[in-house]
Amino acid sequence: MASKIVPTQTKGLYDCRVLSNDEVARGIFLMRLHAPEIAARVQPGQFVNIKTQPHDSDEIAPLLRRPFSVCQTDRNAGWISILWKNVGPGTRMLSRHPIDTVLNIIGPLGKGFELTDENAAVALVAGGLGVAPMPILAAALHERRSSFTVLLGARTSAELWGKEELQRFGAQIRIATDDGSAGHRGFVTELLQNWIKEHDPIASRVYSCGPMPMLERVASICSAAKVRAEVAVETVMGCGFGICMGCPIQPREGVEQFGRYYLACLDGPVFCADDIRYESTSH
Amino acid sequence: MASKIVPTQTKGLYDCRVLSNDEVARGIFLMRLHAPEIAARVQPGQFVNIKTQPHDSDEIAPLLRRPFSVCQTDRNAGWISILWKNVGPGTRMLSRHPIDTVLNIIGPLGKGFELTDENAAVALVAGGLGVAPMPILAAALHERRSSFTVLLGARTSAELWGKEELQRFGAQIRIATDDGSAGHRGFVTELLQNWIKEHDPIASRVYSCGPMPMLERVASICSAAKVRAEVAVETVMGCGFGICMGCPIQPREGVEQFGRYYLACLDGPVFCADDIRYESTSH
Amino acid sequence: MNPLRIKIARLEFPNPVFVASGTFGYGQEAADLANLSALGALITKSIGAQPRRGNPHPRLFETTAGLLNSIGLQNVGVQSFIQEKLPFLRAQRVPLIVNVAGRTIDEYEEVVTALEAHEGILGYELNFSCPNVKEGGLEFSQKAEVTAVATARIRKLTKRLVIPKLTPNVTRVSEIARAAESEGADAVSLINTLTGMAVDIETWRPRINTIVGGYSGPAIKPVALAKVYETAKAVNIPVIGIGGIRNWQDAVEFFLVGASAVQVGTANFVDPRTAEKIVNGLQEYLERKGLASIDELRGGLRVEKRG
Amino acid sequence: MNPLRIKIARLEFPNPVFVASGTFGYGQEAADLANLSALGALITKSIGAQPRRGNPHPRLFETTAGLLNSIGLQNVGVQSFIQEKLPFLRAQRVPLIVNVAGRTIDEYEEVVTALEAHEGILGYELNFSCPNVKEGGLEFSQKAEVTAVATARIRKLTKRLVIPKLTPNVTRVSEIARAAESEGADAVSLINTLTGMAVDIETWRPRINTIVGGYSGPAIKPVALAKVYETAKAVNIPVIGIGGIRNWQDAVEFFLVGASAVQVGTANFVDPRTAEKIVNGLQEYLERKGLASIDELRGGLRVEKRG
Ligand SMILES: Cc1cc2nc3c(=O)[nH]c(=O)nc-3n(C[C@H](O)[C@H](O)[C@H](O)COP(=O)(O)OP(=O)(O)OC[C@H]3O[C@@H](n4cnc5c(N)ncnc54)[C@H](O)[C@@H]3O)c2cc1C
Ligand SMILES: Cc1cc2nc3c(=O)[nH]c(=O)nc-3n(C[C@H](O)[C@H](O)[C@H](O)COP(=O)(O)OP(=O)(O)OC[C@H]3O[C@@H](n4cnc5c(N)ncnc54)[C@H](O)[C@@H]3O)c2cc1C
Ligand SMILES: Cc1cc2nc3c(=O)[nH]c(=O)nc-3n(C[C@H](O)[C@H](O)[C@H](O)COP(=O)(O)O)c2cc1C
Ligand SMILES: Cc1cc2nc3c(=O)[nH]c(=O)nc-3n(C[C@H](O)[C@H](O)[C@H](O)COP(=O)(O)O)c2cc1C
Ligand code: FES
Ligand code: FES
Repeated sequence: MASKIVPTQTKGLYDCRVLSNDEVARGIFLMRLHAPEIAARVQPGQFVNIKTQPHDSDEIAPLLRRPFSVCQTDRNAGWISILWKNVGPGTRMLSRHPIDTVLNIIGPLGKGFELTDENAAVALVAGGLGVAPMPILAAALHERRSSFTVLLGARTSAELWGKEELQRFGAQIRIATDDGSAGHRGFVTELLQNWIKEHDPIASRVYSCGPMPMLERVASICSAAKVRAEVAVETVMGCGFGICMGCPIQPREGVEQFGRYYLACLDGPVFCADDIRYESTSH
Repeated sequence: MASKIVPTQTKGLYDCRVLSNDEVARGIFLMRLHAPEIAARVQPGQFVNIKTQPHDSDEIAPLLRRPFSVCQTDRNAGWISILWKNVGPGTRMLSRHPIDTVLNIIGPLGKGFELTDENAAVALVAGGLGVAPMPILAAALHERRSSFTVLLGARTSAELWGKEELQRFGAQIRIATDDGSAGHRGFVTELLQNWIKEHDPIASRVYSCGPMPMLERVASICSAAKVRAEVAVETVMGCGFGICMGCPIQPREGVEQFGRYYLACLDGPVFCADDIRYESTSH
Repeated sequence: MNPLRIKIARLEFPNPVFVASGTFGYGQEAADLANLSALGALITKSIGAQPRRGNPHPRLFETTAGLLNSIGLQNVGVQSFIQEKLPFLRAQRVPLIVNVAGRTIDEYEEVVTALEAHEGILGYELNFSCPNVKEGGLEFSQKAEVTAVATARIRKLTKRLVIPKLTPNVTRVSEIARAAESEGADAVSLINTLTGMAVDIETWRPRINTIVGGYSGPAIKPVALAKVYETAKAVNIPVIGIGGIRNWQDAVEFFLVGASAVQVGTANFVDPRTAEKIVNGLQEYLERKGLASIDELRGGLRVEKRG
Repeated sequence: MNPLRIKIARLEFPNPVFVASGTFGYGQEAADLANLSALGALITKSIGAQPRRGNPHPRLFETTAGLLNSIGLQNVGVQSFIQEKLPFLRAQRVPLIVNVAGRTIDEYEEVVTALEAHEGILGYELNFSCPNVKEGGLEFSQKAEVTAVATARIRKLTKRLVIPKLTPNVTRVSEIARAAESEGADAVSLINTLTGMAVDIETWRPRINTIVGGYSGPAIKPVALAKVYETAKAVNIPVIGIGGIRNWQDAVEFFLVGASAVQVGTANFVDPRTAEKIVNGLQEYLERKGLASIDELRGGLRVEKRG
């Protein structure tokens, strides 16, 4: 079935103060932002689009905003956090910002994960920075009292983040690293295969975020096992809210989608795993 | 007579560490740079062309270098200083740099003041940031044991800098401010007129730097009084060393200049006051 | 009296700051971020006769101070536009101009004819940067004759504003503009995107799927200003200036070289409130300069030689 | 074997990184900042038949990631070039190409004829962006016929390299390039500057004295790449790519779209060692990619559709 569009009538444009911006794993930073309106409304899997220059800066580059999954939200304290890594000009700009820098943010954006009420067995599968949306998702699952397992993949233990954070929500954690420096030596998708063996497909649900090749693997494993899976994709975005049409995602053959592309920022970033094609989408 | 071109065979391109960058008057900053090769060779009135981004930065804007008069030089300690004011992107960039930032600098550039050996009466006339080249000039005059007077003009006392610095070289200082908050209320050129009355024109010499309209006034006062004067002009520059031809200065009618423009960066920035035309040269 | 009010032909616009086609969707997507009623006009994403899915990924690449795009005119088609998008737009208090795209002149006619039956549309901006199948993919407005014929045929169909939107990828854009003017265009808008490209030096692939694409953003502003200046001197109809406008200062430059109105494009992606901010900035600028209206700014460039 | 060696016609160049006309003076000014012998070739500031004083101030204005200029072909004239500049250049170990400017084809001929009598010049780059007095100021290379005639007449005068330098301000630069090729050009170089402008919104004056001027720098790179790509596909002579090149990565993009050599322009003002740095960067890149020579890079763009 095709993912449906959630009306985005609740998004807004806000100037948000940086509350903290700390390296939480090697090269990986957690930035907390004062954004009460977003914190109150954001759903797991939604993202924010950040102007990486300070709001009062007249620096032109980077020209466009940069999208980041909401990692954590604290409705009462009115903050959200994003987990980011320095890969280019936009994220390098983020690394410049001391506490109290004010950033202009649009959010919450996009369609998040569909949470099950059924007390199904749930696995969260994250590769690399794909762990970013997992804490807010884990918190939501925890609220609904559903127990769940998190499968965390990283290149090496030094680049691993989220274990403690996720355990706070009663998650069982299984870890895989490419170099075996923590947990299973190998791919997180191998952990997924084992996890699926342990559970009844009909009563199981998988949520995943990470690099496209990993998501593709998750999709094929799950569809083979007839397990319902949702994936959060990352693609280049021009606007983040549907006016540039710059973020196409190919529907899988046969998926009824009125012969058009999905737009990652409106129809996604979360899709049913077997609705989309997994071409590389980073520019 | 036409100013002659001094061969610039001694210029170089250097990475220089910022030793200090302090506000020395309201909105006016003095930046000291470790640049032993330049310090050893720079002549009064010469300038340096600075890439305002840190040498290892990949920020594109500002695209071009920005030229600054050398204000002070310490051959032994191997540093030079520039006096600067925030007027746009390039100078705003300078304000970002903490101590130990490394800047790429080309210098020394251009043709400086011609110092007199004759023990003539000398007046240095500076308007606003035109005081920048005066300390290095005063030091040179001091070495030659010539006594001299400095006429300092500023909008207001808060924006006045150089008094103590120049007195160290035995300069007599006279001050003029637009608002009368220090010294004479009015233009520095009025001080010049008085000074000229007190001296024998043939045995007098004037060196001036400041905004074009002020230099124009200095030129007409001096030529009327038959006093030899040199002025340091500030014009927009593309390269600073003669390859872009972007810094034309009009010769005054009648000045033999092979029917071409002067180039401020090669033939100047110091010119004989009556060799050039004083059209506004800031872009 | 509103100093920002302008007229194109007999029609009044509350202010001269429009949002450019393809950079504001169909209005709805930005409605809760920007105040639509603050816009001088909203110009829709190009509409064709049939829905088009557009080009595959990657469609965008950010360059130095610019943006390359190859959306491929993805659009819902004129019928679903009328059913799904027009009602919302009509309900807004914003002057509406529909941008029309086609691969043949017939397609432009088909779209305009369909839209003529419906209220709430002030005019049509004709996207003459589309590849013309009859001319081997040459953009419609790369040839004066084609521009003239296409303009004339649309002119016959409607009393609404007809505004050919011109490509900058020509030797003399003013000649193209004159051809449009001679066939009854009410105004011309320019520039559409410059042809540009970028390459990934690791994969050796083009950065966007169509190899070359449309170049927009601050980097193209100097080119846009020169084209608008050239055109405003050559025609007697209003020229709508487009290209790299991010703030009111940019807009003032376009008015000074002869633009009657401006459009904000790429900047909407960064801040969908850009147009509204420009309107406020223009108001203050006029006051500070003691100008009674935007007309006193238009073409005010001082070109007397100096020095 | 030097992997960066390239050939244009029968002539060898030590590497494919040249410095562009008007951005490196006559070599002497930069000689103590940059290592001239590291350049693939040095192309002089445009030389005319007579000395020209050029345009009054202001000649330069920095825009967002770009530069507007209106130098006005200030130059010493061919005779003083021969007497004052050529001896120094000849003494350097750098391949020398003289860029020739004219207001009429006769002037190009006059300059080339004068230079033919002197050693140490590998070829002539013909600045066909000069306003052609016979064509009402249209740039020579804005018309294919004019480009063909001018190229043919210069070709008759010399066995040295004849390299027409083309303006980007045209509808189809590849057609102009073909016209040059058909009349015996050994190569074409492009792009010269785009036409651009900027306005001071306080004084209402143009930012440069000629109102519109030449736009260069990083901002024009995507346009330059698209023009070089279009041209390299259309002609069989080498294409020398120019436009916004600041580093070796930029240069690699130009080679991948089909350039046989590149020229560094505006970047020289910021760092006169740019060309030398690019040469080193290219060497390392070839090694890292396991490529034996720059030829294996040229035109390597991978255009097969994906997704
Ligand atoms: C919905 C969504 C959620 C995201 N969530 C996060 C997050 O929580 N944490 C995080 O660190 N990043 C996240 N990203 C990716 C993030 O937006 C990019 O890392 C960022 O835009 C890079 O910008 P840059 O200027 O630093 O690097 P660029 O110069 O733009 O790119 C540098 C490198 O990163 C690649 N890249 C650029 N943009 C993307 C992208 N959108 N997706 C994948 N690769 C890209 C480029 O191909 C290039 O190789 C998300 C992207 C999307 C669309
Ligand atoms: C030989 C020489 C010596 C100089 N010495 C000094 C110095 O010692 N201290 C100092 O503060 N400045 C000096 N200047 C001026 C300095 O180069 C400019 O202030 C600087 O380039 C401005 O760059 P920006 O990017 O900050 O401002 P821009 O955005 O480039 O300009 C901001 C404003 O300053 C004006 N401006 C820009 N460049 C110049 C210029 N070259 N001359 C006058 N006005 C200009 C512009 O018209 C604009 O109004 C010197 C200039 C020259 C040519
Ligand atoms: C992503 C994108 C999509 C565009 N789509 C259209 C379009 O559908 N029709 C059209 O006439 N112009 C389209 N344009 C061109 C813009 O309307 C505008 O003419 C151009 O971008 C220059 O303005 P700018 O520099 O302010 O963006 C598009 C531009 C961009 C960046
Ligand atoms: C200040 C300046 C002067 C120039 N003078 C000439 C010239 O005399 N002859 C010429 O053919 N091109 C001239 N050019 C164009 C450059 O050679 C080059 O084609 C153009 O600047 C694009 O390259 P770039 O972006 O690397 O600067 C000049 C460019 C600049 C910026
Ligand atoms: S990012 Fe603009 S439409 Fe999706
Ligand atoms: S600044 Fe380039 S020649 Fe003077």
